[in-house]
Amino acid sequence: MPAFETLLSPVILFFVLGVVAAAARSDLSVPEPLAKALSLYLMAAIGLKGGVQVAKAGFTPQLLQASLAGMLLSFALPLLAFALLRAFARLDRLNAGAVAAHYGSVSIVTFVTASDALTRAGMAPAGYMVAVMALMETPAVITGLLLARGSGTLTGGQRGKLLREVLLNGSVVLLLGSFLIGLAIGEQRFEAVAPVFVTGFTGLLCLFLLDMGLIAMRRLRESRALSWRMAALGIALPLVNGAIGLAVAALLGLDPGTGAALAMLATSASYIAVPAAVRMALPDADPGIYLSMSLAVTFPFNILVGIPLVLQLGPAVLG
Amino acid sequence: MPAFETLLSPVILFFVLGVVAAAARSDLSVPEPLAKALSLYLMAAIGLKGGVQVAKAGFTPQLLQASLAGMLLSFALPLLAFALLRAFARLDRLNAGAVAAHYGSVSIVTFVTASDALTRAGMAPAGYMVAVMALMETPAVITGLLLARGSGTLTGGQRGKLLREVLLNGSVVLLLGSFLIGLAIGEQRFEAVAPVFVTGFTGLLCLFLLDMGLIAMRRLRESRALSWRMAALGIALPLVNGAIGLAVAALLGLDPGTGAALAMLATSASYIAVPAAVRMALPDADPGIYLSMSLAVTFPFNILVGIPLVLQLGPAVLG
Amino acid sequence: MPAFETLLSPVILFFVLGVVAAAARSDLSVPEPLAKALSLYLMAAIGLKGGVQVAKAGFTPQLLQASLAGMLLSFALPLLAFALLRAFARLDRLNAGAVAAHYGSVSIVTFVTASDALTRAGMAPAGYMVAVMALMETPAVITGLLLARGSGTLTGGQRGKLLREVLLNGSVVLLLGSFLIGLAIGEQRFEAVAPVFVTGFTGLLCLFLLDMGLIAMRRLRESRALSWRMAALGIALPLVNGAIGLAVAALLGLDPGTGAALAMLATSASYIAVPAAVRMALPDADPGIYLSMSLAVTFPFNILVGIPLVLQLGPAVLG
Amino acid sequence: MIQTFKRKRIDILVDAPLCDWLIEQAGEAGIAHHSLLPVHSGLGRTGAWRDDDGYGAVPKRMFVVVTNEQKVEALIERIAPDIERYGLVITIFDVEVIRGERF
Amino acid sequence: MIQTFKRKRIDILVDAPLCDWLIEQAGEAGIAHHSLLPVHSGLGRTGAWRDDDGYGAVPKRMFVVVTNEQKVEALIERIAPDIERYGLVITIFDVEVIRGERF
Amino acid sequence: MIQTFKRKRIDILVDAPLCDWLIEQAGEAGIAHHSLLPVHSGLGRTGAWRDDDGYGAVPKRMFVVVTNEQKVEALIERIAPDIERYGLVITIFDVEVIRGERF
Ligand SMILES: Nc1ncnc2c1ncn2[C@@H]1O[C@H](COP(=O)(O)O)[C@@H](O)[C@H]1O
Ligand SMILES: Nc1ncnc2c1ncn2[C@@H]1O[C@H](COP(=O)(O)O)[C@@H](O)[C@H]1O
Ligand SMILES: Nc1ncnc2c1ncn2[C@@H]1O[C@H](COP(=O)(O)O)[C@@H](O)[C@H]1O
Ligand code: NA
Ligand code: NA
Ligand code: NA
Repeated sequence: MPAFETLLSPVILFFVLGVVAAAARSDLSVPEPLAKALSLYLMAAIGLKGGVQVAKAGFTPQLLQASLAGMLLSFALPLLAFALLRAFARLDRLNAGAVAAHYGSVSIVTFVTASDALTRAGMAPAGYMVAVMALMETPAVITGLLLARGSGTLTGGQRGKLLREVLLNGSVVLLLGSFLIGLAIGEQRFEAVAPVFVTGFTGLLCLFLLDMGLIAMRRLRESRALSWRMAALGIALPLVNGAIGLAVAALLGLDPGTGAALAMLATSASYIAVPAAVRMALPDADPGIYLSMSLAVTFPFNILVGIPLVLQLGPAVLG
Repeated sequence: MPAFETLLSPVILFFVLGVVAAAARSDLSVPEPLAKALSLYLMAAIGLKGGVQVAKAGFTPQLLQASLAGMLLSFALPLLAFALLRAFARLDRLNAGAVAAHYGSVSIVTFVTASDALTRAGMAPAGYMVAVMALMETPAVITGLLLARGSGTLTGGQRGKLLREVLLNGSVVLLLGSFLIGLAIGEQRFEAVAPVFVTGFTGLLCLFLLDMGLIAMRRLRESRALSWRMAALGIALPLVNGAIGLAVAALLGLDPGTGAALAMLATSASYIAVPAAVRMALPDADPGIYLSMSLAVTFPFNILVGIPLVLQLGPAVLG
Repeated sequence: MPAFETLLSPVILFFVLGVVAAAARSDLSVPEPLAKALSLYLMAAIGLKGGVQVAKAGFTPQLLQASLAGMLLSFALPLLAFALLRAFARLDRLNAGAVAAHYGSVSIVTFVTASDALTRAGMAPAGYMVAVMALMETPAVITGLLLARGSGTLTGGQRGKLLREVLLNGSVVLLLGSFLIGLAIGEQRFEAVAPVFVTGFTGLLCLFLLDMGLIAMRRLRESRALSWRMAALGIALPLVNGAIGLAVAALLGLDPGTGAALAMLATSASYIAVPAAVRMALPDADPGIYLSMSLAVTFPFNILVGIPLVLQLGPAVLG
Repeated sequence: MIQTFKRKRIDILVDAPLCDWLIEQAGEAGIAHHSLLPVHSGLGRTGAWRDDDGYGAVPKRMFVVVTNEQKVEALIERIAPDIERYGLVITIFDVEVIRGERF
Repeated sequence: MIQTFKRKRIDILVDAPLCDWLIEQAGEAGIAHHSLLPVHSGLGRTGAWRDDDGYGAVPKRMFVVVTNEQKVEALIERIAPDIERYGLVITIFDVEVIRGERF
Repeated sequence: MIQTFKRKRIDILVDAPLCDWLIEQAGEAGIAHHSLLPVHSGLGRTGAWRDDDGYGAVPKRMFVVVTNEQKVEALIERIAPDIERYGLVITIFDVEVIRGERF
C-alpha cells in the first residue's frame, strides 16, 4: 500500500511523535534556535539542489510555464478561499482576507516532505520547482490584503514597507539565493557540499518534523478561536486547492512528480512568512484564527493525508 | 591496554578538554540551545538504532527480563544509596532521599559513551538496552521521594502531577518514541536517515562531551555544599551499584556487551531528568548537594574510570 | 581563471548571498546560538585535522620555525599598522593602538576559507598551521595595548586579568585543545569522527559564511564612525601585512600552500577574540572603528580578493 | 492626555522547574496573565549559575505580572511560606498602565 | 554624592513583528534610543505562547526605554489608538538616572 | 498581611565584555548577588546592534540587583567615572521586597 508506506517513513513518524508528545503534554521541546537552524538548512539545501538540477537539465519552457502558473495560482487561490471563508466559516471580511492569504501561499516544510516522499517513490520533481515555490510565497499576501481592506486603505509608505517585507522575506531570499548558487556552481562543485546538503537531509528533516508536530499540536490546544466550521475548511481548502493545482499541472503537461509537487504547493498553507506579514499589515485580524487553521489543521492534514493522496493521484492523473 | 585505549578516544579527550578549560577558567562555553540540540539528537539516534536492532533481532525473552530487571534496579538501588547517605555522608532524611533518587536513575550520556566504547571494542550491547534505559529513568524518583518524605505527605493532586512529570518527561518520551519508530521502520527504511543518526554520531558526541566537561567542572567549582564524605560516596555509590548491576546481568545470563551496558546504567546517576523532578517535588532539598554529587563527581568518575573498568569486567564476568 | 574559480565556490557565494541580503535589508538572519555552534565546530574540526596531520607527518623543524615566525609577526605587525593608522587615518594614539591589535591578530574564518580553497587547488597547508594560528591570536593584543597606553598605565591586577583573558580565550583553548587531541589520537582513531569533522566541513562552512556576510554588511551599514581614510587602510593593511607574511614564508622556505596560509594569517584581522579583549582593556577606544575596519572592510576584502590573490601568488613566489 | 491608572508590577526571579507552580499560585490569587523573561546568569548565596549550564534545577526565569494591589497581596499571601525555601527574589513596584480595566 | 535625575522608564510587551512599527512610533515621539529584551513565554486572554513555538506572529519582546515624561506622553499619545488591537502591555514607572542630559 | 520592606532595584544595561568588571565593582560596593538578563537588540547613539551579530564587543546584558539605598549609592559612586565611557544605561527605582534581611 503506497499510502501506508508513506506514513511509515521516519520523517512522518517523527511528526506523529511530536503530535503525540504535545497531546500528552510532555515537556519535550525543540529549542527555538535549533528549529530556526534546521529551517535555514532545509531552505539552503533545497535551493542548492534545485539550482544544481536546473544547471544540469538546462532552462526549459516548462520552467517558465510552471513559474507563471505558480504565481498565478498564488494570486488567484485566495479569491476562492475568501469566498468560502465568508460563506461557510462566517468570517468577517478582515479575517477572511487574512486567512485567504495563507492558503494562497505555500508551506516550505510540506513541499520538502512531499518532495522527499516523491523522490523515494521514483518520481523526483523537477529542480525548478524550488524556484516556483519561492515565487509562490508572496503574491497571495497581496491578494489577501486587498480582499481584507481594499486597495485604498494602504498609504504609499505602508505599501512600500509591505512589499519589501514580502519580497525580501528571509525565506524567499535564502531559497532564491541558494537556487542561484546551485545554478552557478553546477553539479561538480556541488560535490564538496553534498554530504551536508544531500546526505544529511532526510535525517535532519526528521528532527524538524518532530518540532513541527509539537508546535502544531500545541497550537491546536491553544486554539480557542477555532470553530468547527473553520476546522472543516482547514481540510476542505487544501483538497480544493490541490485539485486545482493538479488540473493546472495536467494542463501544462507536467510529469507526475513535478505535477504532484505543484499540487502540494497549491494545497499547502503558509505558517511562517505570511503570518508575520499579516500580523504587521492587518493587526486587527486574529492570529488565533489564521495560525490555527494553517498550522494546526491544514499542515498536519497535508502531512498525514495530503502527501499520500498526491502520491497516488500524481501518476494516476499525470502519468 | 584496553583501559588506556578507551581514554585515548576523541570522545573522552573532548570531555577532558572541557574539564581542563573550565578548571583554568577559560571562557570557552557551549551555547545552551546547542547542548539541548545535541541531546535531542543523541536520544533520537540511540532510540532509533535500538528500535531498528530489535526489529531485526525480534523480541526475545531477554528483552523482557532485562526490562523488568532494569525497573527493579531503579526502584531498589535508592534504598541502599539512602542508607549509605544517611550513615556515611550524614545527610538528613530529605537530602538523602533526594540524592538517592538520582543514583537509582540513569545518565543517558554515560550510557551512550559506554555503548560507543563497547561497540568499538566489539561488544555492542543489544538494541533493547535503550528501552531498558528509558524504563530505568523514573522508578527511582518514586522511591527517592518516599524515602525523603513518606508517602503520606503527597496530596493526590501533587502525586498525579509528579507522575506526569516523571512519565512524560521529554527524554523518556523521545527515547521510547524513537525506539518505537525504529521498530516500525526496520533496517531498510532506516537507511535514508542513517547518515545523520549513525555516521555522524561519534563526532557529535565529542561536542556534547566537551560541553559536559565544562559543565561538570563549573559545577564542581561552585560546589560549596559538597563535603568530602559526599564526594567519597559520589565514587563509592557507582562502584557498588555497578557491581550489583553486573551481578544481575550475570544472573540473567546476558552477553558481555549487554551486561556491561546494564552495569553502566546501574552505575550512572541522573543529572537532567531527576534534578528537575526533585526540585519540584522536594523544594527544601539542596540542589547544590544532588547536582554536585551526580554531575560533578559521579559523572566524570564514570566517564574516566567506570567505562574502562566495565570494558574489562564485562567480558571477565560475563564472557 | 583560478581567481574566478575561487569566487565560484559555494562557500564564497554564500558569503556574497549574506552580503546582498543584508544590503537589501532582508530580514534573513542566522540565530546567534547557531553561529556560535558553527564556530565551535569549525575550530574543533580544524584543530583535530591539524593535529592528526602532525601526528602523521611528525614534528619538523619547520613547525617550530613557523610557530616562532607567526608569534613574531603577531607581535610586530601592529607596529607598522599603528604608524599608518596615526599618519594616514589620523586616529589618536588610543584608537590607533586598538585597531593595530586587530590587524596583528588573525581571523579564524579567513584562515579556514583560505585553507579550504588551497586544499581544493591541490596546495593543502601543513597541519601545524592551525597551531601557528592559535599562537598568533594573542601576542598582537599586548603590542596594541602598549601602543595605546604605554605599559605604565596597567596595574598588576589588570595585567593579570588581561593576560588570562587573552591566553585562556575560548577559541585559543579550543583550537590548541583539539590540535592536541588530534595529535594524541592519530589518523586511525580519527576515522570514527571524520564524517562529522571532515566530510561535513565545507557544507557547514557555507552556512557560517552566509552568517558572516550578513554580519559584515550589517556592521558596514551601522558604521557611522568609518571615514574613507580608515576604509582605505582596511584594504591597504591586509595587502601590506600579506606581503610581509609571504616574504617571511619565502625566508623560511615554506611550501606554497603552507606559505600562502601564513600570508593569509598575516593578512587577516581578528573580529572575535580581540574586540572583546580590547573592549575590556581599552574601554575608551571606539568599537565602531575597530569592528568596522576589521569586520566590515578587511574581512570581505580578504574573502573576495585576498584569497584569490594568495592562490595565485603562493605558487608564484614560493613554488 | 491619555488617562493612566496606578497598578503594581511584580517581578519574581524563580527557578525554571518551579514556574508551573508559580503560575498556578498566581492563578489561584486571581492573576490570569503573566510573562516570563529568560535570565542569562546570576550569583547568589548558593553560588554562581548560568543558563548555559543547561542541566538540572538551576536555570531561572523572571516572572513578570502587571496587576492591581489586591491581587499582588493575594499572591504574596499564598506564596509567603515558600519564598525562602524556593529562593524567590521578589520585587514589587508602582507602575502606570493605560488600559486600567485589563490589569 | 553623585547627582541623580528623575526620569521615566517605559516597558512595552509587544509582538516581535510589530517591533519595527513601535520603534518608528518612538522615533516620531522623539525617542531615538531603546533596547529590546527577549521574552520566554506568556499567558494572556488569547492563550499561552512560548518563544519555542518559533513560527508566525506570536513571539514577544519587551521594549525598554529610559526617557523623560514628555516623550513618554508623546509616545503614548501616538500609539493610543493601537494599544488595544495590538495587544500591547505597557508599564510606565519613575526611575532615577545618572546622566540626566542623555535621557 | 505579609510585611514588605522598601529597597532599591538598579538595572544597568552593560556591554557583555564589561560584565565581569561590573560584577567586581558591585562586589566591592558590598553587593554580593545579582542577575543578568539577556538583551535582544538595541539602538543608541552608536547605532543599532543585535544579539545575532554575535561577534566582538557589541552584545549587551541587563544587570539587575535588588539591594538597599546605601549599597546602590556606593556602587554608583564607584562606577561614576566610567559610566559615560562604558556607555552604561542605569535606572534606579523603589521596590518593595519581602525578605528585608536578604537585600
Ligand atoms: N539581590 C539580588 N539581586 C538580583 N538577583 C539576585 C539577588 N539575590 C539573588 N539573586 C538571583 O537569585 C539567584 C539565586 O540566589 P540564591 O538563592 O541566593 O543563591 C542568584 O543566582 C541570582 O540570579
Ligand atoms: N497582566 C499581564 N502581565 C504580564 N504580562 C501580560 C499580562 N497580560 C498579558 N501579558 C502578556 O501579553 C501576552 C498577550 O496577552 P493577550 O493579548 O491578553 O493574549 C500574554 O501572553 C503575556 O505574555
Ligand atoms: N534611552 C535608552 N533607553 C533604553 N536603552 C538605551 C537607551 N539609550 C541607549 N540604550 C541602549 O544602550 C545601547 C548603547 O547606547 P549608545 O551608547 O548610546 O550607543 C543602545 O543600543 C541601547 O540598547
Ligand atoms: Na497554497
Ligand atoms: Na543508576
Ligand atoms: Na593579521
